[in-house]
This record gives sequence, C-alpha cells and structure tokens, in this order.
Amino acid sequence: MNEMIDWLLLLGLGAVAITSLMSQSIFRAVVFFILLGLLLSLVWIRLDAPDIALAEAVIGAGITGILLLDTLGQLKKTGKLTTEPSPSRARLGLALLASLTLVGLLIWAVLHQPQPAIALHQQVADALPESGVDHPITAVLLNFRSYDTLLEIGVLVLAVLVGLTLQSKDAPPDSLPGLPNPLLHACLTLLIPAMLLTAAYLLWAGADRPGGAFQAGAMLAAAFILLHLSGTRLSPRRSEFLMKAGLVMGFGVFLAVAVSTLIGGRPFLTYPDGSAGMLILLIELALTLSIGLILLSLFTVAHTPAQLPGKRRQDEQ
Amino acid sequence: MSLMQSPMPWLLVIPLAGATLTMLLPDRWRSAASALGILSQLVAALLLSYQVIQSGPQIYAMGNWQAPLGIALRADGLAMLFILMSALVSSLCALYAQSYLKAEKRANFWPLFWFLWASLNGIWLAADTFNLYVGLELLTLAAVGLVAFAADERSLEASIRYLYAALLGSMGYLLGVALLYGAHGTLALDSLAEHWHWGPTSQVAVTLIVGGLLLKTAVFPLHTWLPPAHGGALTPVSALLSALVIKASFYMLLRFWIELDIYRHLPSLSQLLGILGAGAIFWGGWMALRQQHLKWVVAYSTVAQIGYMLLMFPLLTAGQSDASQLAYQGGILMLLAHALAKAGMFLAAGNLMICTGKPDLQALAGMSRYRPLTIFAFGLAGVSLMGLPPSGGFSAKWLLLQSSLLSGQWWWVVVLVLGSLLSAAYIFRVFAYTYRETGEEGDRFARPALSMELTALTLSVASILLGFAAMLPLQLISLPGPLMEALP
Amino acid sequence: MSLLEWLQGGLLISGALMFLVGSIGLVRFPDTFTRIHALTKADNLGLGLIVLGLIPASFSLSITLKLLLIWLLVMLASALSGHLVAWEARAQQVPLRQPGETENPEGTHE
Amino acid sequence: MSSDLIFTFGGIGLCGLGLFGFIYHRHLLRRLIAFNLFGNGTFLILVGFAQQGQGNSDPVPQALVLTGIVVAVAATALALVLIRRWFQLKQATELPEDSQS
Amino acid sequence: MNWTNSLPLAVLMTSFLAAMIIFMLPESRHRLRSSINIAAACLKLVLIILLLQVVLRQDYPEVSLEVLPGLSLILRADALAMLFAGLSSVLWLFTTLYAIGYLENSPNRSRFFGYFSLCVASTMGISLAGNLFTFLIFYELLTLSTYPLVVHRGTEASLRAGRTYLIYTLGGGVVLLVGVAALYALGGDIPFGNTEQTAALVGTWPGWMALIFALLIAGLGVKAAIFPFHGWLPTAMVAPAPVSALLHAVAVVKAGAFGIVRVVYDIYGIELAWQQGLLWPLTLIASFTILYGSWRALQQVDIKKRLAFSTVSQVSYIILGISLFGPLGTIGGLVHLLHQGLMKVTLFFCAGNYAETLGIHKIHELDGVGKRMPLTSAAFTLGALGMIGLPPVAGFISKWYLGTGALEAGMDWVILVLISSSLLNAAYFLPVLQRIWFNPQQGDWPDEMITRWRDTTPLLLIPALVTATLSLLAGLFASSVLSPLSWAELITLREYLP
Repeated sequence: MNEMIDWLLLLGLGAVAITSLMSQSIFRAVVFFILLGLLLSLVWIRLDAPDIALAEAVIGAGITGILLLDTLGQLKKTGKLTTEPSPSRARLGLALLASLTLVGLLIWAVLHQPQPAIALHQQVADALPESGVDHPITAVLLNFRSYDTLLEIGVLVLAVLVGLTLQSKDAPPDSLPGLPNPLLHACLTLLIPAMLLTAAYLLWAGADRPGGAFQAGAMLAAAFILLHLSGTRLSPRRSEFLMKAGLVMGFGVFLAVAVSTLIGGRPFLTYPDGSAGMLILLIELALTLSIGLILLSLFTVAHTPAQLPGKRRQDEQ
Repeated sequence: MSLMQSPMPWLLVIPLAGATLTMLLPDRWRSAASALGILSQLVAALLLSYQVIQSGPQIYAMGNWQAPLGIALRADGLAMLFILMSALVSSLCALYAQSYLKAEKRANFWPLFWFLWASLNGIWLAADTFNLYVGLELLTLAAVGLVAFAADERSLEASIRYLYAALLGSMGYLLGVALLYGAHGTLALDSLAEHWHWGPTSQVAVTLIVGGLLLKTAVFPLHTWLPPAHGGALTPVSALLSALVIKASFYMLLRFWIELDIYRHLPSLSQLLGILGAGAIFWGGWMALRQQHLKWVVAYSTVAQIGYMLLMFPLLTAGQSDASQLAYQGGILMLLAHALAKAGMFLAAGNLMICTGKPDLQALAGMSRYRPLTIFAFGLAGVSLMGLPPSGGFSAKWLLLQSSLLSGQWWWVVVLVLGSLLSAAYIFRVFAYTYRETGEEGDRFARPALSMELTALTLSVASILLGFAAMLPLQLISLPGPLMEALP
Repeated sequence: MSLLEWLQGGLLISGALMFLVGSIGLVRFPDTFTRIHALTKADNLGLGLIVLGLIPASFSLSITLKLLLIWLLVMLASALSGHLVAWEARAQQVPLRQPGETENPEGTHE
Repeated sequence: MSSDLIFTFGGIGLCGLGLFGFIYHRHLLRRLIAFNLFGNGTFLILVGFAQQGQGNSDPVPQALVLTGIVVAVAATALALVLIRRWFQLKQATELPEDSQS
Repeated sequence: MNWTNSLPLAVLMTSFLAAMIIFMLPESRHRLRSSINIAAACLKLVLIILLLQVVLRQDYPEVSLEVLPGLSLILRADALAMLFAGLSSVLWLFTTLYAIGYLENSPNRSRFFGYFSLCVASTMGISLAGNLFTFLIFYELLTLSTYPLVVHRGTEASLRAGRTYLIYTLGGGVVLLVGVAALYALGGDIPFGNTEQTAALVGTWPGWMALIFALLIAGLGVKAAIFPFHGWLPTAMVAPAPVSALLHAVAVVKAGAFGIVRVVYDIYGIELAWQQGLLWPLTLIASFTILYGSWRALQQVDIKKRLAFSTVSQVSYIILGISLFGPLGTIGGLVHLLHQGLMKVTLFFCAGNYAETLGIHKIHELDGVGKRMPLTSAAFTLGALGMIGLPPVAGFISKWYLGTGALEAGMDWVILVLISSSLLNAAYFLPVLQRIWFNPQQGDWPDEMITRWRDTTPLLLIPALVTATLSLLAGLFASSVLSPLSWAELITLREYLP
C-alpha cells in the first residue's frame, strides 16, 4: 500500500514538473511550480524528513512562489509580454543530449551504490546529548555544522544586500497600491496573530521536534508580506537604519556568539558547556527575526523601480 | 595567549565582521573600517603562514567536533599561498577602488568586497565538500553583485549570464557531493580520501564535480560567460574577478584531483583537460587578437591563461614523480604569476581608459609619450603574461616545459610554444597602438590618481619579481600536507 | 467491521466525493464567479466530512482539536481568497457568461 | 523498492528535466524555474540516496538540504531582482543571442 | 676577493638603474638626462677596466641567485665575457654621445634613452651570463628593450618594421627556449665551461643532443642574422641612426654570434662538436650567408640597407671562424667580433651624419660629399677599407687569421669564399667611395642643415672619428698587449686549446 502511494506521488511529481516546464503560458508554469512545491513537501514526508517538508512548503513553494508571481505580475503590468521565440533545433538537441546523459549517468551511479564506510547518523546520535538540543537536525544545523549555517545566513544577507545596492536611493515610495479590501483587513486581524503564534511555536519546538529558525523565519516573512500586500506599509524609508540592522542582526548575533567563545579561548563556534541549548535558542530567535525581515525585503526590494541606468561610468560610456 | 593560538578562524571572522560593519556604518566611516579590516587581515595571514611554516599543516575543528561529524578547517602550504595571494591582490584592489569609485558607489562596494574576501578565505581553508559548496555560492553571489554593481545595461546582462552559468556549475558540484555522500557516508575530504572506493558512483560523482567546476572556472568550451562579465565590470571588480574568483573553483578542482587520486584512476580525463586547456589557449588568444575594446582583450587573455593552468593536469602522471612535482609547481606558479599580472594589467588598463576616456584601442595613440608610468605597468604585466623572462610567467612556463619533456608528452611543448607566441601577438598589438604617433601636439589625456597608478605598478612589478623570487612560493607549497602525500 | 468503521468509511468516501464534485464544477462552470462558488462550497464541505471521518481514528484530544483548527483555518482562507478573486474579477469587469458559451480554454484569471 | 530509492529516481528525473529546461529555454523566468527543479532534484537525491544506503533517516543530509533550500531561495531572489532590472531597461525577458562566443 | 664578486652585478646595475632614473625623468630635463647617460657610460667603462684586471689574474668573479629548484642565475666574468662586454661598453659610450647629438630636438627622448640603457644592460647580461638559462633571460630581455627603439618614430613604416622584427626575434627566442629546456631536461643546470657533463650527455643521447644543437643554433641564428632568418635586419633600418648603429654593430647582432660562440665552445666544446660532425653544416651556412649578404648588398640603393646586408655577411665571418676546427680560426672569428663592431659603428655614424646634415639617404646622392664633409667621409673611407680587408685597418687581420685557420682546418674551399666575399665587398664599397671623393656635386643637397661647424655638429662628428681611429689602431698595433687580437689569442689559449 505504501509503495503504491509512493509511485502515485512520483507520477504526480513528474506530470506537474513536465507541465510546469513545457506549458505555453508562463503564468501556468509558475502556478504548476508552486503546486510542485506542495507535492514535494508530501514527498519529504514520505522520505521521513518532516523538517524539510515544512521548509519546502513555506520557503520552496511559499516564498519562491510569491516572488515568481510578483515578478510575473510586474512583467505583465509594465511591458507587453513579447511572444517567446521558439528555441532553435540545435538548442533542443543539446538540451536533450545533456539531460539524457545526466539521467543515464545518475541511474548507473545510483544502482551501484557501495556500502558507505562511515555512518554519520550514528555519530550524530552519540553526540546528541552534549549538543544542547534533542532534535538531531537542529543539533547538526546549529552545533555540529554551525559554520555551514553561518555562511548560509551570509548568503541570504548578501542576496538582500545586492538587491539593496541595485535599488536607487531616491526611489519613489512603493508604487504597488495595497488592496483596500475591508474583508481582507478583518481577516488579517484574525490571521496575523495566529501566524505569529505558529512562528513562535515552530521556533520553540525546534529544540526537540521538527521546526526551527528557518521555518519560523519563513512563516514570519509570510505574515509580513501579507501585511505588505494588504497595504499597511512597513515603509522601510522612515527607519532606514533600523531595517538594515534587522537584516543583519541574525548574522551579527550568530557571529558575535561564535567570536565570544573564541575570545574565551575555546575553538571557534564552540558553545560553553551547559549553556549550549540556551545560546542556540538565542541565535535561533535572532535568526528567525532576521530571516523574516530578509525574505520580506527580498520581496519589497524587487518592487521599487531600479536605479536609473548608471550615468556614464568613470572609465567608459 | 589563547586568543591567537591559531589565527585561522580570524581569517574568516574579520571579513565577515567587516561585511556586517560596512553595511551598518554610515557611508563615510566605511572606508576607514575597511582599511582597519584589511590591515588586521594581512597580520592574521602572515601569522598563520608563519605558524604553518614552523609547525606544518594545521587542522582546526570548528565547534570542537572532529572531522567527519563537524567541519574542519585545514591550512597546508598551498592554502597559505592562496591566502597570502588573495590578501595582497584584494588589499591593492581595495586601495585602487578607494580612489576609482565615486562617493556613493564606494559605500556600496565595501560590503560586497568583504563578503567576496570572506568566501575566498573560506574556500582556501575548507576541508569539507558541502562547506566548499556554500563557500562557492557565497563567492558567486558576491561576484555577481559586484559585476551588477556597475548598474548599466552591459554589466547587467553580463551579471545575469554569469549568475546562470555559475548556478548551473555549483548545482552540478552539489550533485557530485550528494553522490559522494551516498557512496561514502562522509563529507570531510580527509575521510573521503581515506575510505576512497573507486566504484561507478564515485566515477559519476567525480565527473559531475569536475564538470561543474570547469564551468565555474570558465574553461574553454564553457567560457562564454567570462568575457562580458570581466570585460564589462568596473576595473577593480574585473581585477578581483580575473585574479581570484575563477581561481577558487580551480583550487577546488586541484584539491579533488590530487587528494582523491583521480589522475591515477582516470588518465583519459586528464588528457581531455589538457586538450581543453590547449583549446582555451588558442581560442582565447585568437579572440583577444580580434577585440577592439581594451578590457575585452584582457578578459579573453584570462580565458587563454586558464588554458595554461589546465596543462598541469595531463602532466600529473602517476608514473614519474619528478615530472609531476615539476608540473604541480609549474601550475601553481603560473596561477600565482597570472593572478598578479592579470590584476596589474586590468588596473593599468583601467588607468589607460581613464586617460583616453574611450575604451577602444585606437584612442591609445601617442599614450607612451605622455603616460610612460601607466604604459610601463601595462607592459610589465604583459611581459609576465607572455611568459617572457625575467617574469614569474616565464619561470612557470619553464617548469611546465621541463615537466612535459621529462614525462615524454612533447605535444604540450608545442602548445606552450605556440600559446606564448599568440599571447605575445595580442599584447604587442595593444603596445603598437600606444607607440603610434598621431601628430596631435599637446597632452590631451586625463591623469588618473597617483594611488591608482602605483597600485597597478606594484602588482605588475610583483609579477616580474616573482620570476626572481620563485623559490619562496615553491618552498611554501612543497611543505608537507595532505596534498603533498597524495602527489605521486 | 464495527459500526464505527462503517461510519468512518462512509464519511471519508462522501468527503472524497464532495471534492470530486467540486473539481467537476471547476471544469464545467462557464465563468469565474460560478467556479469560485463550486470550489469554496464543495471543497470545504468535503474537507469537513474528511475531518469528521478522521476524528474517531485520532486517539487524543489535542489531535482532534488540531484537525478542527485545520478545517477552520482552511474555511477562513478559502472564503477570503474566494472573496478576493471575485472582487478582483469584478474590478477587471470579467463578463458574466451565459450558460452554454464555453470560456476560452486558456483559463479565466489571465 | 524502498521509498527512498523510488524518490531517488524521482530526484534523478527532476534533475534531468531541470537541466533540459535550463538549456532549452531562453525565457529567463522559465530557466529559473528549471534551475529550481534541478535544485529540488539534487536535494531529493542527496537525502534519498543517503538514506537508501543506510536504511534509516539520517539527519545530516536533511540539514544539508535545509541549508540548500535557503541558498536556492537566496539565489532565486537575486536572479529575480536582476531579471526585473533587465526587463525595466530592455523590455525583454531573454538575453540577446550571444553574438560573441 | 669578495668585493670583486659583486663587480659583474655592478656592471649590470649601472645601466639598469640609469634606465630607471631616465624613465622617471620628465621630458623637459635634457641636460640632466644627457649627463646621467654619459656618467653611467663612463662609470661602466671604469668598472669594465677594473674587471679586466681581475680577469687577467685568472680568477673569474661570480655571483649566483637560485631562481628555481636546481636552477640559478649566474653572472660570471670570464675572458670571453670580457671581450664582448668590453666592446659593448666602449661603443655604448660613443653611441650615447652620438644619440644625444642626433636626437637634438626630437620628441620622446626620455623613453628612447630609457630603453637605450635597458638594451645595453641586457647586452651586459648576455656577455656576463654564467649559464645558458641566464643567457636566455637576457637574450629575451634584449628583444623587449630593442622593440621600442625600432618603433621609436611611431610612423606606420616603423610599426610595420617593429612587427616583422618581433616575429623573427620572438620566434627565435621560443626556439631557443625549447632547446635550452630540452638541454636542462636531459642534463640539468650545466654552467658554461664544464663541457665534460655535455660529453656524458652526448654519449647517452647523441640524437637528442644533435637536435638540441640545431635548435640552439637556429634560435641564436635569428639574432645573428644567419641566412634564412636575416629578414628583420634590413626592415629594421627604419629606426633612427643610433639605433641601427647599436643594433648592427654592438647589441643585437653580436648577441646572436656571441651566443653561438658560447654554445660551440662552452657547452659542447670544440672537439666534441667536431667529432659529432656538428660543425660543417655551420660552416656551410656561414659561407653561404657571407656570399648571399654581400651579393644582396650590391643591389641596394639605400645606404643603410646596403650597410645592413654587409652586416649580414660580416657577422657570418665570425660564425665561420668559430666553426673552423683550430686555434687560428677561433682567433680569427673572435677578433672579427671586435673589429667588425668598430668598423660597422663608424660606417653607421657616417651614414647618420650624411642623413642628418645633408638629408642624404640614397647612394647616388653621395656625389661630391667629400668636399662638403671631408672628416666624416674620411672616417667612412677608413671603415669601408677595413670592411674590404685592406691591410692598415683592423678588418685585414681578422680575414688573415680566418684564412690561415681555414687552411689549418684543411677546408681549402673556405679560402675561396673569403676571397670572393672580399671582392664583393670591394664591389659594393668602392663605387661609394668613388662617388664621395671623385664625382662632382650634382645640384644642392636634399635638405642641408646650416651649422656653424665646417663638417657637422661635434657631437655627431667626434664619435665617428674616434671609432674610425680605433679601428685603424686595432689594425696597426695588433700585436700590442692592449689590442683586441692579443685578447682573442689569450681567450683561445686559456679556454679552447684544441
């Protein structure tokens, strides 16, 4: 019975992926991509990875979907969608060749899997008690491989930084009018507190159950974006510095904690024994807020009209 | 004093802290903060290299968790050379950018610059495959941000093309890492090398990793994204990109290639890399000959010079150990000489374009009469790129020549010889323009700031002096370490 | 099979049927407004029946409350989105189709 | 066939589709969607292939995939910012045919 | 003893630092630049004389710097090095004076004199190189520093000449590089002089060593303007006179010949080369180039082109001398290296004077110039007679030794070559002399520069006269201890007793 569900899911996945790739209208492609995200979170449940299912649903399908839809909306609103030139035969041939060789190689590789020499999950289980959290994934993310997470937050901050640099300083305030819909505002007064509550719950649950900073942060971002779309402007213009501080806070706190232990003589990113759990929670709190703000500003930054084409640069026209 | 018992994490903390600070500080304090950051970075790099020379390679377990579970940083001779190289080139490019960029542009430049430097140091020191992936992504986004930073149409198109190519490359790399993890159960390079099992899974994983990294190093058939990106970006950015950013994926390729004994198992792949290298030399040189835009000539010369570095791979034959040592030393010296010379040449080219105000070559007529210093910097860098003595490029070419003769693969000698003639052709072509006398009297050229001219000159002179002081880097990279044990 | 299981089976199947009806409505109805009608009504009812069907199987009170909460939230969300889509459709003067005229297959919310 | 293996093949299929779309299409948004497909496929392989070998759920690849998803969303957001700027400047959703190889 | 070790480096550094200083000087500081130039030249001459004493005392100062594992840059002053270094430093002093006069008010002089002294620094490097690797480095540096001199005028013609010059010299450089790399791959770092190491190599890989010999000679042959590679020399005539003087008489051409001397004597050793049969092809090519050069010189109308082709043939005299197996041939070759330098520089100075003061470029414009510029014409005549090989001037001595050397080596047909080439020399020089002295002046000079001095400005005249008298003295007092001939005999005695 289970296997049947897996095959069904697989078929659904394939069908949705192919339609999202090959459909004529770009809007349909984006909608099916979001559908694919939801299907994927089901697949992650089947793969016994609830954390990833949550993350995929909120970040993969949610945030990416909103960004794509928003970009599509802007493309359709401001410019006529030029009919797409049909790609040339050579491109088709090359694409087919590349993808078929890739699939063939991967299948050949997957079928001859050797017995892995090291069982990392065993080592994680053994080291879990000293990691300060009970949930293995949060332990790996914020303790064993915390350096990866630090760099990953850096990537997020960098993405929003590039967006900000391309945004012209004197951009007119947000051009997208909010939806002045009374029912929406009423529902929001109900929904937003629930979303904030679930975000807090996810953050807190991260210690011993699937959850954690990323999913909570993405939930927070969803709430902020809802507010943004409904017209209540969190206009970053007024509190330029506060907004930027918010973006960088998560990364800054994480780095500060890591450096403080370094100054205390212990290797980089080691939590003083006993206080690992509390420190991880502090970092996760800061990360959640920051990720919420970052994902929001990734959304808003794309809105404001871009910097006017650069005046003749110093060295060339 | 415990704080400094190992400066390795500081090499990462300083740039990351610099990035956050320069994002928050008001514009006018950012340059001062960055200057302080650069100084402390240089001190930390020198301290670590002193420790590595004294007491051999250092392993630093992050968060006190040992390798397979946690992430370890590793500083052997090769990593130290790359750290010192990026410290030198980045600080000089920062100095150049200080006077090159206008006020508000400069404010935005610093955070991106620091993220770039942090990711570079992260890659040089990394010993964990997934950690390399995240470092590579950080590097790509920073580099794309810097290219798009010029915010005009040409650099925007270049940054999109660069981002798409880079994303595909790093996704191919991640796929390889996924297969390796499935097959060996570990992410750390050392334990991978220890339990290395050469089955079909590992072969496919290796091909994917090599393919992804070749795309990110802009090797010949996959190089189309590089010329617009390096040619279109602002001068200090294209110097950083050409000198350091493409070297990061090449460094990773080298690490995998030697530490996982790929040259022993796949000699055919190494010959393929050699052929790609030869193709890059000839194609890059030929395209450089036909460019009218000065920076595009230098960008295509990067494509050609990568070809030289790739010649190292076929020469790392399992049989002769002295030929492989020579190839290894020659390749790394070529990489170092190229980094210095290419950064110097890009900065000098930027100065030339400021003087003439126009990017095309015809405008250079009569330059050597009024701006000898700038032409001299461009010339010295050109000498090193051409591989004419007494430059670093020449010593590297010499080592590669010796290695190919010793290992009996004489055809690489022909490639090296024709390649250096081709590079001489396109560099002297630019020179010929500067000597042309157009008869207009009077000095109608603008004058770039002295600091900009001096930084370009320092880098070019450094690449020439490398020819004389080649022993220092060569001793540094031959220090004992995981890489040296894996060499035949 | 005990009476409870029959009850559960019946509820689940009827819930699934309601979903089926909803999607048929989506395909068959001519214009936006009727489609929203089909979706919001049929699917919510279907979900309600499924939740009722699941409650006896869930052994703890918290799971039951969570299921009910899910149902409540979905209802709120679909009502809101139905309203918004209709409101937007009206803002863009999407014409009301007479029955029998087939909509362009491209889909309504272009 | 364990469910891990099934979804590893699912991941391989997604990777193949993603690569095909990435090379085939010229519309920047479609290529971005194809890139995300490729990414999700790789993550599926990363977890499925690892767990298929060990037979039980392994937290390490799951943590890696979490990091991967966040990195992918950052890269996609950056790409979208650039695409919007490109569209504003050129009213085109494709890059010009690369004249100089 | 240790301070003498630093002498070779000091010699090299004088003109290198002079170049750097001159590059930094703004264009307007003429006086300062000329004084630096002359000071550097004199200082170098003093250092060379000091070095000469040291080398006479049989100990060869040496300084080395390890550049790559198992490979080092060596600067070593031995007898042969002093020959070429002496010639270059003497002639560089006079060429500098001449150049200061010649480029009186032309643009870009900082750039010119910078590269000018850089060029001489690399010539010093070539002469003092202790192993083939160092020789190669300065050999390529010479190309780099002479290119800007060739394209100095910046006209389309000079740029085209520069391009051909580059193609030839870089091509030669690359061929030499491969030869040197192959030699080092086989036998490692072989400093000049220990020919027994090469003998061992020849024993094991005779085929490879022959190929390496061919590569080395071909690479060096380009700069020595041997027959197939001589094309760049006539086209480089577009350059200003001091440059063609420097290129032909002192720096570039002799560097190639000097390289061949080093390869034949200090790498392979004369006996080994003779046993392996490497020498006779060299003799053949040299003889052919001698005849070909003189024959082409005959057809030239432009003075400088004619002198260029005469250089092509004269340099091959040196190579002919080297390839003759026997002490006399060697002495002939080596001494001709000096004599040809002195005589050819005089001829170019005079040609430059004619061009500068009277605007004469073609031979037929030379009619009656003897009356207008007697001193320059006298110097020109001395040089021309020396070239032909008439007794009082130095040329005769080298040809005499070449002839006796050919007899000693049992190659009688070489005598024929020598005689016929002397006849050809006479054929293309005597009509020029006849025009200068005996033909009446036709019309006025193309563009006469009126100067206070009878003949031409002293800065142009004196160098020509000095070098002319030097070549005469070298001929007359050949046997004295100071003459080039005795120095050549000393080298042959000490280094290459066959």
